[in-house]
Amino acid sequence: MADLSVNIGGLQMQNPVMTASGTFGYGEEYADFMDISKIGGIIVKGTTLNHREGNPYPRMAETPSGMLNCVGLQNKGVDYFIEHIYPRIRGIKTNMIVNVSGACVDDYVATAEKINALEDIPAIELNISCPNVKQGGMAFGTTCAGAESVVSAVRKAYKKVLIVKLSPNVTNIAEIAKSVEAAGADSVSLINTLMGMAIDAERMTPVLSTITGGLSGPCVKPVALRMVWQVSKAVKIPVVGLGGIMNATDAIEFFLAGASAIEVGTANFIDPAVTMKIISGINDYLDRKGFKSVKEIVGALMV
Amino acid sequence: MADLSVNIGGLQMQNPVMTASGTFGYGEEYADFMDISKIGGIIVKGTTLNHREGNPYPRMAETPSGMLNCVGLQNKGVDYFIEHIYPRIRGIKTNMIVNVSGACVDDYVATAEKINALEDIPAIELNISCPNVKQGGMAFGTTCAGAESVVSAVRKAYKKVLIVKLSPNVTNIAEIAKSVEAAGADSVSLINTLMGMAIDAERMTPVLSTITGGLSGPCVKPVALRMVWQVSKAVKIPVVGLGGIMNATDAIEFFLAGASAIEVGTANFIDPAVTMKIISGINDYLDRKGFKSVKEIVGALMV
Amino acid sequence: MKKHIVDLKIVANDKLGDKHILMKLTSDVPLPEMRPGQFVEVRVDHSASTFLRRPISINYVDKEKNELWLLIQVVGEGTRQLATMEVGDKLNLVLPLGNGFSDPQPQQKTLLLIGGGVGVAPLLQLGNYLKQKGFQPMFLLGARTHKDLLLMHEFEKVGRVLVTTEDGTAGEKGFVTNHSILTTEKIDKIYSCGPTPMMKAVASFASKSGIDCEVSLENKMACGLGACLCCVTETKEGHKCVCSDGPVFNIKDLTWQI
Amino acid sequence: MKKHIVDLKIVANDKLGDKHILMKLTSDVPLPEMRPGQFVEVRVDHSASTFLRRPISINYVDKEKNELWLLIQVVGEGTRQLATMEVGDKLNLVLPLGNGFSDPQPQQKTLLLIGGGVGVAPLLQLGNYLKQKGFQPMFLLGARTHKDLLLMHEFEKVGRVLVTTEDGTAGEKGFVTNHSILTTEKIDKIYSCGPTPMMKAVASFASKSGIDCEVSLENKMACGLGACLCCVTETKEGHKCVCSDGPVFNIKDLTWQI
Repeated sequence: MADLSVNIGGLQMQNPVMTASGTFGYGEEYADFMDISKIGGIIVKGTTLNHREGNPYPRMAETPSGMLNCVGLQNKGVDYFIEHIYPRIRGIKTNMIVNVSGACVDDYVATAEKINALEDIPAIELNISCPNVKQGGMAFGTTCAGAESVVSAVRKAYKKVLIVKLSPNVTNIAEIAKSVEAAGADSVSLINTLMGMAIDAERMTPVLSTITGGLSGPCVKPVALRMVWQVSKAVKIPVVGLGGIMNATDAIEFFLAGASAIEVGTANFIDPAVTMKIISGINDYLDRKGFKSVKEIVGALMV
Repeated sequence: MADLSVNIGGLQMQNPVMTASGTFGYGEEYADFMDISKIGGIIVKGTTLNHREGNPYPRMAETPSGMLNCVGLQNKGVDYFIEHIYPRIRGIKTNMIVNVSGACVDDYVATAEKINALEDIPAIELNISCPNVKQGGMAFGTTCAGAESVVSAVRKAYKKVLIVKLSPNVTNIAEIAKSVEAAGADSVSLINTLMGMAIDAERMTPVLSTITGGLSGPCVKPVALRMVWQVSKAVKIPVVGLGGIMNATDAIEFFLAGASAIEVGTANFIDPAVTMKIISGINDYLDRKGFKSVKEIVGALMV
Repeated sequence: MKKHIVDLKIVANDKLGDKHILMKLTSDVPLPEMRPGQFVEVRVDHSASTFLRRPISINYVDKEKNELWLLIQVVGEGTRQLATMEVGDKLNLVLPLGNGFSDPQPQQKTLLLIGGGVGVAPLLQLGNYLKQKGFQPMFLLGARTHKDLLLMHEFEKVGRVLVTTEDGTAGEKGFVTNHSILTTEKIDKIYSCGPTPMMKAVASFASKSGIDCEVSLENKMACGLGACLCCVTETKEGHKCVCSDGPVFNIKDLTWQI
Repeated sequence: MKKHIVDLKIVANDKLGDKHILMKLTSDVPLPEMRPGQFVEVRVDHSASTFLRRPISINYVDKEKNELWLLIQVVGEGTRQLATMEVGDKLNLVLPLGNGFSDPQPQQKTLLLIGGGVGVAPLLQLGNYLKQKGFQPMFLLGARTHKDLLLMHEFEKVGRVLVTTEDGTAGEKGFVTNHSILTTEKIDKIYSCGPTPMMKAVASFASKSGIDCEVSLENKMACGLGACLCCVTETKEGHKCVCSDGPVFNIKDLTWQI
C-alpha cells in the first residue's frame, strides 16, 4: 500500500484524486455509489455572489470522445450556499472545496470573503476560465493582467488555500500561470474546458443555446497533458491536472507530466464510482512499480 | 445535381473538397483508390526552401478519436520538388496546391517565389502554424505581428492565390485572421493541429520523440467549428475549414459555420477514398434540402 | 430510492417493427425497487461514437421473473448498437433514476394514461402499478399508423385501451387529443408521455378542463443524477433538472405556453 | 501492385494459445495479387479506443481456397475486438501494402527464414512462395517456450523447420542466433521477422558472416501508404517509410549499430 497523500499548497489530502467542479454536484448526488469521504477532495459546483439561472436548454452536446456544455454557472448564489448547502455538506469527512466564479473582481472578492468564514471549507478553486458566461469568467483567464488583477484581489480577502483554475484557450498558458503564481495563488488547476461548437446539419442550427460551449472528455486529454507539462515547468506552486481523465492510467500520465493531484470530471457521468477505481488503480501502479509514494512520480517523465 | 463549384479568393474549384497537407502525400499515393482529379484541390505536403529530414521516430500517437503527429516537415526541399515531383503531378487535372513552410521570413519568400514560377500550381497554402518545428512555423502564427510580417512579405513575392493556414493554439484566432487578411492573403484555412502530448505510463516516457505534437481527428472538430465560426465573421476573405472532418455531415457543419471550402485530413488514413464519399454526400444533402449550390449554405447557420 | 450501478444479463432482445426493440434484463439478485416513471442510464459499449450513457425509461418490472423491460427506439448509433446485443450479453446500468409519477389522490378515480410513440413505455409500468393499487387505469395510445402501435397486448392485459391513429388504420382517426373519450367521460387525472407537441396538446386540454396532469419529459442528459445541470427545463421556480427533479412534472409547475 | 479497399468475409477466427488468433478471410471475387512480406491495414469497428487502422502482415494466401490468412497477436483493445469477430462477419482491409521480400539471386541456394514470436507470420507466405519458385526454404523459429511456437504444422508442410526455445522445451535451448545451423551450414540469404532485438542479433550475425539479409520492420503507422511519413526508420539515405519503402529492408541499407 503506497502513500497516496499529497499536499497542495497547504491543503493536505489523503489521496490526489479530486472531483471537478460542475461534474459532481455537491457530492451528495453520488453518495449512493460509494463512500465519498474516500475522495481526496470534492470541488462543489461553481458558486457566484448572486443567484444565476444559467443558460437556456440545450446545454449539452455529445462529441467524439467528449461533450460540450454551456450550463453557465447556474447556482443559487453564495448566501444560499452558506445557509442551505454548507450545513448539509460540512460534515463530509474530506476536503470540501468551493469553486468560485464572478463577473467582476468585486464579485470574486465578495464571494471569496464569505467562504473564507466557513471553517469546514479549507480551500477555494477560483474559476477565471469559464467559457460560458458573457462577462468575466474566461475574460480574466486569457490575459496575464486580467488574471493577476483578480487573483491578487482575492488573495487579500481569502486566507486559506487558493487554487486558480486556468483556461486552455490561450496562446501561452505558462505565462498566465506565472502571473497567477506571482499574484499569490497557492496552486493552479488546469485545464478548464476548450471552447468549442456543435452544429445540427439537418436543422442547420447550433446544438447549444449559446452557440459555443466548453469541450471536455478524453478528446481534450492530449491538450491537457501538454499544458500541465508546460505549466509545471514554469511555476513552483503545485499543479492540479485535469482534462479527460477516465481511469488510473490517465491519472498517472498527468502525475508524470507534473501534476501533484488530479481532478476527475466528465468520467463521473459515465461511471459514477470511477473515482474509487482511479484511487485504487493509482495505488496498484505504485506498488507494481515499487514506488513508496505518489509524490515520487510527480514530474517523473523521462525525456 | 447541385452546383458544387466554389471560388476561393480567385481559385476556381469544381467542388469544395480539398485534401489537407501532410495527409495525402502528393496525391499519387491515393491514385489506386479513386480518380484523384475529381477532388476539388490537392494540397501537397509541406515544402521548405531546403531539404529537411524531419523529426526522429516515433512521430505518431493514437489518441481518443484522433492522433498526434510530429513529422516535422520532412521534405526534400523546393528545388527537388520542382525538378522531380512537379513534373510528375502537374498533369493531374485538378488544383495542385503546395503547402509552404519556413524557419524565417526569407525562407518563406524564397520558396514562394520559386513556386510562383510553376504554371500548374495555381495557389499555395502558407503554413504559419506548424507545431512541430523548433524555429518559425507556429511562432509566426501565434502573434498578429508575426503573421502580418510573413504574409505581407510573401504576398509581394507570390502573385497567385495565397491561402494562409492558421494555428488554433492562440487566444484570439479572429485577430490573427484579420492581420493575415490585412497583409493581403486571399483566403485563410483553419485549423492546423492543436498542440498536444501523449505519455506512456508504463515506460514513463513521452510517446513522441519531440514530447509534444499536433493533434488532429474528430476530437478537434468542436474547436475547429468554433474557430471557423469566429473567423468567418471577422474577415471578408473566404475561409477554408478543416479539423476532424470524417464524412459529408461534418463537412456540411463547416459550411454552415462559414467555411467556403473544406479540407479532409486524418480521415484519409481511415478511408483512403473518403473524399469521393464526402463530395457525393454533400451533393445528396444539397439535393435533399433543395439547395441549388453549395454556396447557399456557406455561413447559413440559423442562430 | 437508493441508486445502483448494476450489470444485468439480457434474457431477450426482440425487434418490434423496424424502429424499436424490447430488451428484457435480469439479475442473479433481486432487482432494486423502481417507481413507475423512473428511468435508467445505459452504458453503450463497442460504439465508437457513443460517449455518454443513454437514458431509457423503465417500461416494466416483472417482479416474479425478476425482469426489467426496456422499450427502446433505435435512432442513433448508440441505440443501433444496443439492438445488436444478444441474449446472455451483459448491460451496465445506473438505476433507478428520477422521481417517477406520483400516486393519484384517493378521490381521483378515472385515470387516463396518454402515450404516443415510444413514449408509451413508462405507461405500462405505471398502469400495472395503479392496477395493483386498486385503480382502473385507462390507456389512450396514439400512433401515426396501426403498425406503429407498440406492446398493445401488454396494455390490454392491464386495462381498457383506446387508440388513435393519424391515418385511421386503428382506433379513432386523428391525434390523441381528438379522441371522443376526452369529451364523453369525466377524467380525474392524466399521466402523459410522448412527443413534446403531443404532451403540450394534452397539457393544454387538461389545464382548460381543470384536470390534474403529469407529463414525463425527455431532455438530453449527461450525468442523470442532477449533478451537471445539462438537462434542465423551465419551471415556475426556474431551471430544474429533468433527470433528478423530473422526468415527471405536474403541468402546473411548467411554464409551457398552453 | 494495385492497392484495393475490400470487405472480406471471415471464414475462420481461431484462437492459437491465449495471445494469438488466426483469422482466415475470403471474397466472392479472386483476391488481388499479394507479395510475401506485404501487409494489410485492417479497420477495427466497434472499438471506442481504436481510431486508426491496424497494420497486419500477410501470413498466407491460399490461392485454391481464395483465402487470406492473418496471424494476429492480441495486444490492445483493437486486436481484442478483432478476436471477438465471428465467422461470417465482414472485415474492411486496405491491401496489399508495402514492398515485400525480394526474390533470391539464382546463386543463392540456401535460404534461411528466421522468425520470432508473431514475426513468424510473413515467413509462412514467403516460404510457400520460395518453394513454388523451386527453392528449398529452411525455417529457424524462436520462442520463449514450446507453447509459444505458432503454426508449426504449417511451416513443416513447406520445408525443414529448426527451433530454438529460451527454456529448451523445444528444439535447441537459447536464442535463434545460438542455433547450430548457423555454424554448420553455409547460408546464402537470410530473411527475418520478429522482435527488433532478435532481428538486430540476426543482422549482426549476417553482416559479420557476409550473408545477404532482409528484415521486416514494424513501426506504428497511420496511412500505410507513404503519405503521412509517421512510420519512418533511419536508413543510409535518411528517413524512409516502413509502410511504403518497407516493411522489408536489406540490412545494408539500415543504420543499425551492429
